[in-house]
Amino acid sequence: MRKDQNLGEYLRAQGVSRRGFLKFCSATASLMALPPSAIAQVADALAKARRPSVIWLSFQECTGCTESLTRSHAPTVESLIFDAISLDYHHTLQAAAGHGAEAARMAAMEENSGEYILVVDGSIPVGNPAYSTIAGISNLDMLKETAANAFALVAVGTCAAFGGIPHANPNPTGAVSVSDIVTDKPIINVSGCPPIPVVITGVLAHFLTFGTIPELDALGRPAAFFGQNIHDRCYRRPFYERGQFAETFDDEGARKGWCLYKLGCKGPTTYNTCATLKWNEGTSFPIQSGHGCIGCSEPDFWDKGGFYNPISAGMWGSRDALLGAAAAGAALGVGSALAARARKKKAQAAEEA
Amino acid sequence: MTLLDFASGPGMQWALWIFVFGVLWRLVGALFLLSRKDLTKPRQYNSVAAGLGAIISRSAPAHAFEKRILFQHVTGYVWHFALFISVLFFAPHILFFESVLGFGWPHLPNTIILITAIIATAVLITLLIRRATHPVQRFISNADDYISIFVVLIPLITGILAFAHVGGRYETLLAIHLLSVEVMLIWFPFGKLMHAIMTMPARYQAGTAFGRRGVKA
Amino acid sequence: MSSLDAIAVNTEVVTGNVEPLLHEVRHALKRLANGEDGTVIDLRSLPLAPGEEEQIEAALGQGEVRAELNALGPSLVQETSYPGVWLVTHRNAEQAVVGRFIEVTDMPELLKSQQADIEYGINRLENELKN
Amino acid sequence: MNVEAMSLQDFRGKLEQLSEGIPGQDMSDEERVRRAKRAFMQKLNGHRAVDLDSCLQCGMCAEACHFYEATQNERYAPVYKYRPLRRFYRREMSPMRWFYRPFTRDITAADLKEWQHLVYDACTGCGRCDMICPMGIKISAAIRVVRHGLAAAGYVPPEMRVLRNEQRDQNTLFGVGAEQLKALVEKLGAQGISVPLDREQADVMLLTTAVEVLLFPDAFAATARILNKSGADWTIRSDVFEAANVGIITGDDPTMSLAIRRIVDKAKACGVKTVLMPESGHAYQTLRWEGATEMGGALPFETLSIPEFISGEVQAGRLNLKAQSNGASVTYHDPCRLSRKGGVMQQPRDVLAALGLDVRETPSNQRENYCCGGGCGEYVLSGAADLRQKAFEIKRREFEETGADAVVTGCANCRINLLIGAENSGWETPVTSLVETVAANLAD
Repeated sequence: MRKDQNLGEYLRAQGVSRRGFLKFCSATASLMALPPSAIAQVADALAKARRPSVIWLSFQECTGCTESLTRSHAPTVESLIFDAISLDYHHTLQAAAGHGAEAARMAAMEENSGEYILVVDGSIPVGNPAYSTIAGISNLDMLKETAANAFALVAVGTCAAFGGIPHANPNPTGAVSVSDIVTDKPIINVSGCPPIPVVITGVLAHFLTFGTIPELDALGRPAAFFGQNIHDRCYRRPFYERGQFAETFDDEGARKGWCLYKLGCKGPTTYNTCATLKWNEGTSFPIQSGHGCIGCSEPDFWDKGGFYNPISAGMWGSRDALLGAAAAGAALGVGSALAARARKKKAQAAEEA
Repeated sequence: MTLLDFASGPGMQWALWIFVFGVLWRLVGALFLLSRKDLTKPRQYNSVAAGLGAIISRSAPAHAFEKRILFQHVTGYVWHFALFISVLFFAPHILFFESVLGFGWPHLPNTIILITAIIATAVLITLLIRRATHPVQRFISNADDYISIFVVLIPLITGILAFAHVGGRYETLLAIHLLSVEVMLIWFPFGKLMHAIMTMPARYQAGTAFGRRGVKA
Repeated sequence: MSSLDAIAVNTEVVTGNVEPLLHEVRHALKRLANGEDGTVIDLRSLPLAPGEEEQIEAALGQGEVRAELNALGPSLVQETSYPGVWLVTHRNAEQAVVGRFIEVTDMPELLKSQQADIEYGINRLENELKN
Repeated sequence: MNVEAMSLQDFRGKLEQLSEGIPGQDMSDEERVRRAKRAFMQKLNGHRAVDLDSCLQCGMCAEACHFYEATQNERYAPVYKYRPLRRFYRREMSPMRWFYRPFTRDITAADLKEWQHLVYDACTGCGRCDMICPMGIKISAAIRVVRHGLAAAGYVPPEMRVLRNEQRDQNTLFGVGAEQLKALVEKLGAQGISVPLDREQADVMLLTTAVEVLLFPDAFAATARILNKSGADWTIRSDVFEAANVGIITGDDPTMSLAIRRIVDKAKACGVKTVLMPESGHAYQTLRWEGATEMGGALPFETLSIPEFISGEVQAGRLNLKAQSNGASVTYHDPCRLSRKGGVMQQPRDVLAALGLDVRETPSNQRENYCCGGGCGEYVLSGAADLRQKAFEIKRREFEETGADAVVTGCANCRINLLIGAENSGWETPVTSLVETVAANLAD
């Protein structure tokens, strides 16, 4: 796609009919969790969309997010979106290596100054920047440098969005999220470990379509995907209402597909769209396959008292401490009673004297 | 640390500590004031049976009083049963108790819990209104009486809201619910909620005191 | 347990969303009959239990029209047994479902020849004739 | 049989003059508060502490109180009557006193003065509230502690103070001493009723009360006849015959102890096996249920109330009663100190039934019985006459509901109050005593 072409022209040139385009728009609207009534609007906008430049930086990460993305519904619709953007820098996916790669990044930054989108996956170590460097540049420096002239940032994955697993207690690298470093640019957090691939492409599609930041929730996540919790949209919710719970992973309740709340499901406190979009082309999602939600799209999900601890169970430490408090209370009770009795005796003695 | 992390972690921890500490403090402190031994010759009676008997018999007023206190009697029962069912048989609550006590018990379907919780709330509000308007109750009431009602009412309301996901995000509602329970736990030993603990010794001592005189408490 | 298949896993659960959805379709049909606009329901936006999509399909049944189109992968447009209710399934080139909609309309937009395509066709035909 | 007695009219006149010219107890406010607190502190033990810490403030106790029911005055709620004690407990004795102190108002002399009306005029200590309390709180015991505090602070109402001083200092009440008792015994002797006065040794020592000697000598005569009939080895001592204990009524510990000690010492000296209490509820309760504890050890005799004694003698076959067949009906008024505070409820009913009477129960009876309205010496307080009359009306309605021909009771105090109430309201149903009813129907 040439940079002076808009998407409509590009698709036409690719031999995509108007029908094909409308179908693409339907899928894209669905992808962005927009109501079907918005398809016409999407079609209008998409036809005129310009091709944005995207720079993708990977810091302290496991490449799971990229894996997730590249495993998304291969070629057609999402790939069209990728065709429609100019992915100018991406460690894992780019052909260039070494200085050439860095030169491509610098060139893209210069050419599209103030207009490119910076996608980040992975957290940034600030404890000691040397924990993670690229081409001799610390993650911190590279992020600051690249973010300076970006139009907006997309933090892909929980590590980039909230610090994620590197940030988990005791956080040996001093890992922080993108929003801990960059404070003067719009940042869209696409959390999840990994995020649902269509959510990543959905956010890019939004950019592509409207050239704006989608509506965000309190944690900077696109409200369209993170607006509702897993629990509210879970197909096992009726079991919760009826109080039917699997007690273990191999009991009758588990086999009957009952609610996994007691097995530590974090669905009620996790905001993501797994229950509706599902994974692997809509095949399933963790709860459907019998395991509770671990809350991977939430900050500090690794430190919420264990994946198998029910939400309502306290994270309050040992029973011994409670016994200690009881003993201390009893001791104070005895003490205060003894003191009161001593006063009583003294008063009595004083009276008799 | 999020609000929920605080509420379910250190908040709950401290609240439980203060609760247990305060309850023992007040209970032991009162009992340990000791009483002079009653040296009079009792009628034939079994002090344990009399004490335990009173714990049961005081759950219902004597026939002669029934008419005059019917409203309080009925609302009292409905309130306590609805509260206990809501608190003790809601699955997430049981999981909490299990994490504290080390054992759990069967739960009831959520729809039943929702109904009992709404009933409990409605009755408590009714009792609050009565306290504020009934000549005797209004006259004898002090801050403790109202605080004690509010610290119980708020966990009920926030619990229902959290359950129904109304009025905010679930984790916020849950955190507020937990915090309100913590406030209740902390207030418990200092205010008249303590009656829940004192009922047993108070009724027991009434039972033995009346029992030795050959009177049914 | 000799094999995983020996574990009887019951997935016949209900979200209770099927019936409300059918009611929504009913209301949409009434609006359509009154001359109001059609309605499109995105099946991907609803929490459905395994098997519930099939239940919806079965409940709607199959009607007289069934059209397949090939644009960026195959799409199936199937009129259900309730005239005016269409089930549209978009697939990509790999046959993976990329969108599933219930359309309540007298004629799905996608089946109509598109103005832009018509114009493009005219161009193409004129070019053919010139040669 | 009819022994000449003081008329009720004259007795009421005597009551009205009781406090004439009695000076108040002068004391500085600080001294009053200090003394009240000291009394509270002495009486506050584990039982009272548990009670004070249990209260729900439900206010149900008001529904059990005849004074509240009669007036609907919320200040008469029993829970409110011990409020000063609760405040003191919270500030000074409660395990959480450090926490409560800043939020709890200290008691003042003005409070004490105010509570004088609440715990003397508006409380007969009947303990009906004890029976309704869902927590089993002994409300009347807490109110009694408040009386102790007020007594220490010099706030005993003048009428009661006169009587207490008289009992403490002269060992008489209403001027009734050895002379008056001897005179009565002589009169009875003239009527052929022998009273073994002042024997040095006896199995049974009978006590009486000044009120009985003055107002109900027939009851005394009846008791003597019953004792004689049963063949008991008995006596009554002219030096120690007073069963009433104004110490416990006023909340004055030294006087209470003194009065108990007089009886106990005399009973010991006479080698008595049984001390028989006359028809006086509080006297029975004091000796039977406080005596041993007050004296610091078990007593070498048993204390019986008249209904217990009669019922026991009848059962043992030593006393035969004539069963009537005229269908006369009675209702028994349970004196609070005998019934819910003494455990004597079945015996009087058994005795009345043995007399062939149709015994009808008031709607509230036995442990839930309504107070006569002026129990435990409250009837001497002239300032509370109206209040008593209102409470009596409740009692009267209950009696009327039974349709019984007569009211029988086992306590002279109840009897006086019922008679006064009846006189004031022109109610004509006779009010009589259990002993007199029994004595009138002795068989050979």
